[in-house]
Amino acid sequence: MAEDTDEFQEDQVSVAERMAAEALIVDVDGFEGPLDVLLMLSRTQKVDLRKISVLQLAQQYLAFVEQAKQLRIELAADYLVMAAWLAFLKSRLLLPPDPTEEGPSGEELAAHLAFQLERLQAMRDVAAKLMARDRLQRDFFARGVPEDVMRTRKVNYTANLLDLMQGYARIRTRDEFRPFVMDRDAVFTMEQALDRMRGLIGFAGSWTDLSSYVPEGWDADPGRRRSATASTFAAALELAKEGKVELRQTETFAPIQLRKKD
Amino acid sequence: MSEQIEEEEESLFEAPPIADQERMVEAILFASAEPVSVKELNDRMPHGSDAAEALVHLRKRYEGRGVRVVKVGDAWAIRTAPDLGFLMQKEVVETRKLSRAAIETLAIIAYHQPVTRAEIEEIRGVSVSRGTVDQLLEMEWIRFGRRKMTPGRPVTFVVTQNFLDHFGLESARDLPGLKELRSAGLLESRPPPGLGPQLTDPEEEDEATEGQSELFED
Amino acid sequence: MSEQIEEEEESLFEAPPIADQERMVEAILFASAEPVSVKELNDRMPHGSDAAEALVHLRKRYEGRGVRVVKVGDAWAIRTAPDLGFLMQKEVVETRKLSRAAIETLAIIAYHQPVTRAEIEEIRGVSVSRGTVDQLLEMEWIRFGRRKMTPGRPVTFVVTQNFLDHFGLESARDLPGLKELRSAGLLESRPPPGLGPQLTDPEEEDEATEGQSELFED
Repeated sequence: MAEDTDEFQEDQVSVAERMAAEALIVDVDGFEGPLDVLLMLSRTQKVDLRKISVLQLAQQYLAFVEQAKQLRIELAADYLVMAAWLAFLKSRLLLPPDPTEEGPSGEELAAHLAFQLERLQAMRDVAAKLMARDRLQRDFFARGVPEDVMRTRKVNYTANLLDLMQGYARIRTRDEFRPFVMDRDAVFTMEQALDRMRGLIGFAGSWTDLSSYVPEGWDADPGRRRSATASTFAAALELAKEGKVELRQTETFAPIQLRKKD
Repeated sequence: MSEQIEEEEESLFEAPPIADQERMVEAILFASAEPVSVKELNDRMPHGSDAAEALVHLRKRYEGRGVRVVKVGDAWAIRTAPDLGFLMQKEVVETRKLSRAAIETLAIIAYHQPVTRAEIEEIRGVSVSRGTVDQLLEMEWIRFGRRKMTPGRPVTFVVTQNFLDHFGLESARDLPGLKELRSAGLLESRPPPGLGPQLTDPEEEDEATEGQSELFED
Repeated sequence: MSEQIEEEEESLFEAPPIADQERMVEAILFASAEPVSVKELNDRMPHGSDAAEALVHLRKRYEGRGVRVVKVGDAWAIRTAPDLGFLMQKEVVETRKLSRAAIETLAIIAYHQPVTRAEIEEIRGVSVSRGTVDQLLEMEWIRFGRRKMTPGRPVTFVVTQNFLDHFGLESARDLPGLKELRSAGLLESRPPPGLGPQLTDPEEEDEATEGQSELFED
């Protein structure tokens, strides 16, 4: 008697399953991928997703794909990939584990699938909860006549003592005023150095001391020497950057040498 | 005259009484449809004002009234009490009906933020269409978060202040069921077995918490 | 929510307590884009409500608050309290350098005070626009000094305490002379002989000290 009822119930379930599967196939376009189908199928097991029988689920899914094929429904590739993966998983779950084989066990893979299904179901549940919340301009409302915030511009004029003194100096020396410029007598510019070196590097086939490029007449006065050395050095760097020369220095503060690069 | 000026300048730094500050916050919040940040309140109020304190008083004052002072991220707004929604049929703004894909994507972003497109796809088991993300971006319910420190430095998505405002949430921490999901381990990004601990490296964890706090920063 | 509506429909002729009606009016006025008439309020509120009476209470409640319940024509609205209108403005402060003309005029006044407009023009060699002087007056960096005892009794300009404060000077006498400007590298060449610093012009000296002492009187 008890057995009968059980059988009867089993029958019932399988009918329900079959109907569900048919509905799934007809509805295949409405599904959001294989995971969605799996989640749908898992509902027929009516158990906690954590305790779901992945094996049974895999069988249901494979049956679903099989039926779809019979009905000549074109299934997207990811449904078939999932079917292949589930077939692999099924074999892993059914066969005794091969100790020589590496990689995750069937149980691990099954547990992960169960986790994925549980997580997807959880996301669906909270999404529904979220959408059921009181919502702005539907259940609660913002101000109907917001007021614009006027932006006003206020200019603060300012000046410092230097501006003031420069201004005064400008007036008092108007007649002989010229913009403040550095005395350039003692300055050898980088442009000058670069011009000069471009002309000279053609002859620098072997390593030559950089200081030998400082122009004549610029080495006596310390100020002039500093300026010429600095600009020559900067020009050498520029030429190295352009790939025209190579530079080397044996140690810190040692003379810098350069030669033409071919 | 100069003395007077000095006096005025001094009083510039003396804040108005808190009762007046409360009135000012009240006026500013009433005038704005959008939430107003504490910083902006302070910027608009006289020098030395403490909008945060005034807000505590104001919020209390409106408890149980027809409108309420609500916190939205780090900003504040006045909203009608939800139980009076039935009076406001005239003001209802029909929001575009979201597709199931969009709703799920939104929920995944809200609960898993900052989350990459690949992670959303992992969870849903299906690719996320460009249109779904675009729609959510356009509604200003999600925005780009910082890039993830994983190979390819993928962009992430996080929810916005508008999202919080729309669903009446003070912060993303108040999402319904968040605690339960977390304790059930359903918010962990668990890599498929055999793929190694790629997704759960500690750097990522930092990023994740940072991302959440990011919401409350701006 | 639907339950609530049902309940209300049952109690068709029993109006909600006046406190609730007040809340309803508050919410409706807050959320409406336009002022709402008493008739419309009554239409929207549960049967038997008396919006006019609720309005009396609500209006009283908002007395002295940051927003007020006001009558607009024969309808009602919530509006910002008039004394708080300034909060609806956001001031963007921009700092700009004074124009060259203003700086020069200011410098002349500082070095030569008390000085008339004609004298400023003579020193600058160009006419001084009204706007420049007004700007400096408005900034409270210069003010009118006493009239000069010359024909026409022209007004003079002197610098203010504000000016000294801004430039960190104890008195206008602390302004560096031409010689110091030159040694500081602010002047390139020597002034032509005879055009020496006019500050020490004996004729002007009396006036100058007088004018300067005036500065510290008030």
